[in-house]
Amino acid sequence: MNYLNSPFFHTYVLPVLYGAIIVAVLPLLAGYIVLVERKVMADMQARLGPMRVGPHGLLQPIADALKLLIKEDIIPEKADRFLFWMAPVLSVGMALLAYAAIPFGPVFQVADLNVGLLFILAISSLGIYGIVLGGWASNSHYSLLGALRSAAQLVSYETAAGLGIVSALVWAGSLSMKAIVQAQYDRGIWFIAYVPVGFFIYLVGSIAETNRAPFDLPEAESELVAGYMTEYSGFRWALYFLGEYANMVVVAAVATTLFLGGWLRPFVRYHDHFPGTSIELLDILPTLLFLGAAAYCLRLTPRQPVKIQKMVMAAVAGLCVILAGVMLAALFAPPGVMAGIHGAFWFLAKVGAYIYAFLWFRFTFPRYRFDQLMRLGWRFLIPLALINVIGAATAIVLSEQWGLHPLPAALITSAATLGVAVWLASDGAKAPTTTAETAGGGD
Amino acid sequence: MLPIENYLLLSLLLFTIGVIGVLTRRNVIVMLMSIELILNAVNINLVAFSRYWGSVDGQIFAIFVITDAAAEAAVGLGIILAFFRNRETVLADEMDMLRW
Amino acid sequence: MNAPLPFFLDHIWLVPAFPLLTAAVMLFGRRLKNSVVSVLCVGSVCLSFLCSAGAFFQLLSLPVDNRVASKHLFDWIPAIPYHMVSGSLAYFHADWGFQVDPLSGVMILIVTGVGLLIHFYSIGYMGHEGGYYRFFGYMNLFMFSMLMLVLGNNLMLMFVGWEGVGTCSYLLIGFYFHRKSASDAGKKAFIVNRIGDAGFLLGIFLTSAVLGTIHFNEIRPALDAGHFHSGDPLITAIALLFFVGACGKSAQIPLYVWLPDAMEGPTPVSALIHAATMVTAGVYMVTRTNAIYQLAPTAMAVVAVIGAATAIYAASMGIVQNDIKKVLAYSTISQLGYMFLACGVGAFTAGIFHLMTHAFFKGLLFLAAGSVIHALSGEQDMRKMGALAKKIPATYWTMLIATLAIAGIFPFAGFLSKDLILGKAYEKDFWLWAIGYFTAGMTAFYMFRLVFMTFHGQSRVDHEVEHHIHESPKTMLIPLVVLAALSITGGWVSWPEILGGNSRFIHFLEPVIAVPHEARVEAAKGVSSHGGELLLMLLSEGLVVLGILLAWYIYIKRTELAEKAAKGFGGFYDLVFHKYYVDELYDALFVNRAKDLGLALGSFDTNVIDGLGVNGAAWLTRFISRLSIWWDTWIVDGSVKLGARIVWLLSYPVRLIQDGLVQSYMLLIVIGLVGVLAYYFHLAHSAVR
Amino acid sequence: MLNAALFYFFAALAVVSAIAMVTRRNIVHAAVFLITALLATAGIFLQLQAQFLFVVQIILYVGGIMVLFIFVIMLVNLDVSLHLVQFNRQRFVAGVLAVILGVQVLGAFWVGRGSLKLGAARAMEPKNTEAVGQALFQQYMLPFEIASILLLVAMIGAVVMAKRRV
Repeated sequence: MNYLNSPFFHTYVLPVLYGAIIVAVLPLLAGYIVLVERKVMADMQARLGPMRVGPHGLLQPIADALKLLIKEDIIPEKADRFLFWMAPVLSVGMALLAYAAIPFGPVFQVADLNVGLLFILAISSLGIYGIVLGGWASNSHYSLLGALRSAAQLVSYETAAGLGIVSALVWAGSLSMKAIVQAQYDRGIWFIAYVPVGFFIYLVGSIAETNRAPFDLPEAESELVAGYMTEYSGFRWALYFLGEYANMVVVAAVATTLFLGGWLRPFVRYHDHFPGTSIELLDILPTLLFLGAAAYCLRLTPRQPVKIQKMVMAAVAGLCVILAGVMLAALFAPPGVMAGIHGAFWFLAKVGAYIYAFLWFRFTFPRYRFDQLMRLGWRFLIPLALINVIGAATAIVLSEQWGLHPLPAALITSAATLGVAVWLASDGAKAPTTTAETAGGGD
Repeated sequence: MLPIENYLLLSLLLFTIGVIGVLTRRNVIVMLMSIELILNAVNINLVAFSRYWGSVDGQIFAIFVITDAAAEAAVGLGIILAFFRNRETVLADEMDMLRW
Repeated sequence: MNAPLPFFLDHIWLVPAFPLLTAAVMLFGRRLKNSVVSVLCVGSVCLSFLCSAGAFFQLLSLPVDNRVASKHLFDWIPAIPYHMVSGSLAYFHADWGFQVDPLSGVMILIVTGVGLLIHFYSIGYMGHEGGYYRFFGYMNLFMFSMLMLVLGNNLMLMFVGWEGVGTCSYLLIGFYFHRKSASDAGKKAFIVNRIGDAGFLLGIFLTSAVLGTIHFNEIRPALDAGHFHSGDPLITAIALLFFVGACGKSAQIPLYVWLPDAMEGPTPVSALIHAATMVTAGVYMVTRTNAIYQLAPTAMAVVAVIGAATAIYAASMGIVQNDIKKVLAYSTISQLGYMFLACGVGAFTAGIFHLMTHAFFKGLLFLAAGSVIHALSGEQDMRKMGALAKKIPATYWTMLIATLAIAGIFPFAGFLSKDLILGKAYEKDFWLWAIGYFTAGMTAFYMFRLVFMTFHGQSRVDHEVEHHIHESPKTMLIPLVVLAALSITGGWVSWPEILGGNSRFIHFLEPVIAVPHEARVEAAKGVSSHGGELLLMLLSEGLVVLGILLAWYIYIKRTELAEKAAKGFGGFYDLVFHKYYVDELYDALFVNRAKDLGLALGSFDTNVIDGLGVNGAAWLTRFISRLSIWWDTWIVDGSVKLGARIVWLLSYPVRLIQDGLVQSYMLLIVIGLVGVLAYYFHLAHSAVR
Repeated sequence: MLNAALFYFFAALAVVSAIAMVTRRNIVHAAVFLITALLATAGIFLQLQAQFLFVVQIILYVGGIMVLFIFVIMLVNLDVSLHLVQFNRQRFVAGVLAVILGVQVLGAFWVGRGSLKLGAARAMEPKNTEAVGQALFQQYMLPFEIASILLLVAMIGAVVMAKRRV
């Protein structure tokens, strides 16, 4: 117990431990995100989705991972072996490296850099190399074009997303992730309320950065087979896949931290306690959620056609009950532990919601044309983001210099920014599509 | 704390390598990259001195140098693109249209 | 003549002006319709005829002792000082001036009158020919030139007209230039005339050299002032040279050869130029310069002999010709011989008189012959004619009248003029008279031979020609009638005293003739022997009738006799028939020699002038240019290039630096940097020490 | 101790990859090695406690400029260029001269070794980013603006240059 408080433990052991956990869990997480994606897609398309492997295809990710791992590893003859080998590793490595600065909770963070946010941006910007070099190394026209497209796309939307982030940063006043969340705690409100436009910009930008529909030009099957991944197969392809989903988690985490209040639970300033205890009322929420889930599963159990499925469904219900128990038990643990567990829960919940939005968009919107993509990025998002930053700064000046309450000030500026957005949209609609040539000179 | 000579030597090495690259490589893009390397060497010096003087001015200048590098890269690469479009080459010793 | 001249004399220049004007217009005649052309040209000639008539009658109105109207238009050659033979200074000057005196007055009347008739005739005759405007343009130009010749008051102006008529004659003989014979004939006429013109020109020069003037009205005073005695060699030379010119123009031996060929031209041309007017220019010129001739008895003798010889010679050839126009041509030559005979015996007035009557009847003969040819649609050979009297009566009667006139039947015009000449000749020399007398008989013979072969006997006309024989149109007949009347009455203007007349025409011309003293004595003596003169007339009449009867006997009564006669004469016939081979002789003597000379000159030109001179010069130039090219290339340019090369070489190291490669420039920068640092170390080292 | 280890690690990485960058035949490899060198430089910045500059180095240099480089390389890359001679005629002279230059600078260090009396490095204040921001927006405002104008001009120039029909 003494050892747990020693600085050596906090400085060297814990980060390594957290890192190990992340590296171990992330592939599983990515696999289940894929499963969820397929399920959600099936649901939205009135299908069932994977049902064979395990009940409701719960074991599908495992099977896919096994298949990919044992598949033959093909390297094209004319490929640049060194880079061909390096590219996927780079993309995955950079994605994983970004997790170092992500606070999954008040304690669950590898390293709290005082430039954490910029660090994450920098690392994720390095992710481009994974794509570009891989596309070039595989020495194929499809790959190269995909790579060039993604390079142009990423460079363009990084700017927009970064400016969207800045608008939140000016409210946070720090680059350290912890400090940002702390700032939201202090203000008692999520920054999405202050800079909704910035959140929207970051949302779009992050979708584009992760090459997800409707911005999945680099791997547009109908045009480029599979884009930069055309020549990849088996394990390397799995690495790319892993990197992509890891990136999704990263951008989701950044959005959560900046706009959605990080690990904070809703209504953090509401401090009523259960009578006689030091337990706040709202801290019961996770337990209730898990219990509800368990009840839902139990209700589904009898409808399962096969016996084994009944059993598995029951098992899931049991798992939910166990988790509910954990949440409940946490309430009685020492505050650090409790905050860690609950924070992780809320954080992951918000990340899940954000990723769900990603899936939602993917199944809702048709794919953009490249010049439309570029026009949107350069002629709509970036100017709007600049205006938005100015608006946020104006709001801060209003609130801090002139004593106006921050919320109305932010709302006013946001409204003004939205007006600008409307004007820009109409203008961008009219404008000729020459920007694509300039920015995406690749194709 | 490390003596500053280490940083100076490092930057000197990088600088020399960069100079060699600029002077000897035929590929214009490699020349530009070597120039970037030289600027980096300079940056190392600046940051090291700012560290040792305990003031951020050196870093400011490093930032300006990076800005300059960005501008130089953008324009230089644009020129290379235009030239390649017209001459189908990126070799420096084939760009001798300014001769006499 | 300080008294103001009457209008027509004062504006005598109008007479040649009208034809000149229309000739100039005819340059653009291709655009004009034939009717317009006829109206213009004939009208202009008609106007000039009226003017000349007016001028003539105003001349008659002048006092007899001073019937000379000189009109000075403008100076041509102002005054060129030179030394005469006699050594004294003189000024050669010629001007455009016209002199109207009885001689030129008569001449312009003849020229414009006959010319007018022939123009009128040409309207019908040339109506179907191409180049209508061209023909009339030439004709008008000829009228102008002839009038200049006649009216000119000095030899130079006369020479202008002289050459002008020669040119027009050439142009009109070669009117059918697409026929080689026509163009050859034109050239022949032109060249032969050149010989005579050369003589004439020399004569003009010699005149100005000897007399110091070329104006007619100054010649006689100059002669008187020069105290030239008769037979002066210089004067004789002048006279002979003039006569050479006259021979050329008037077709006398030995220069007659061009006239028969000149018949290639259209018939009106033959009538106007080669019968009536131009060929008589020689006679006119001799008459105009009679003052000189009368001081040169030798020349006069030469003129007389040549005239007589030409007369009988041409007549002999006329007998055997079968081409109707050729016959007329030889008769023209022989008549011209008569005129020169007259001049040669001093009867200049008789010559002019015969000139006038000859103009009438010979013009008429030609026009009638033209009418015949026209009727026979181009046939000229008399052997293909005959028995045309009924078919074309008007032509026949007019032709008969003209034939009677030329044959010299009393009282036609020809009789009076010819007997006047014969009389004068008899006064001069018996043999000359004998030749003329015999010639008159031959004339009658061959002229009636022509008439009989053409109009009587049985027809020998080709059948396709036979059935469209037709009388000529009015425009052709009217001139015939008018000329016929003139042929009858033209001679009456000088009815001889012996027949109770007063030869007014002769006396009218007297003032022009310088009558030397002895001649006047002769005249007084000649008046005494009227009986002799009358006898001469009767003799010639008898001979003429004999000739006519002979012709009738041979060509009507017993046609076969013609061939017999030809056989009988044999070689002589051939000789005459081939015109004594004179053309061949001339060819052998002169033409081919001239050709050889031409070839020789041509080869000289080719080989020496072109070959040696021009090509040699060209070769030399090329050679020199080669040299200068070598010089330019190797010395001039070479030096320049050498300088450039030197600069190039010297600039080599600099150029090594300036290779345009950015990296080498960087290298230079680095070198400079290293150098600077080295210098810095040097400083530091020295500072330490 | 750890500090020194980090420095030597990064320095070695930087120098090695720099040499590789200059010598590689394949341009893309050269670019990759340059990226490595830049990352190593960034590490050295971090080791010098210039966190902001560390991030800026990565974002701007690695994430921006080098992406642009690779972009252009892929646009103009010619396979034939792989088989060409990679060094120009003056390589030996130039190399020797560059080395001489380096040696001279080294000599300069040696000559001025006495004048460099820095002693131990003073501790930077922890809030490096704020400090940089303060300096940038107060003391170095004008240069900052000039730099922004420079960037604007460079952007316009690059666009004009890279347009299809110049």
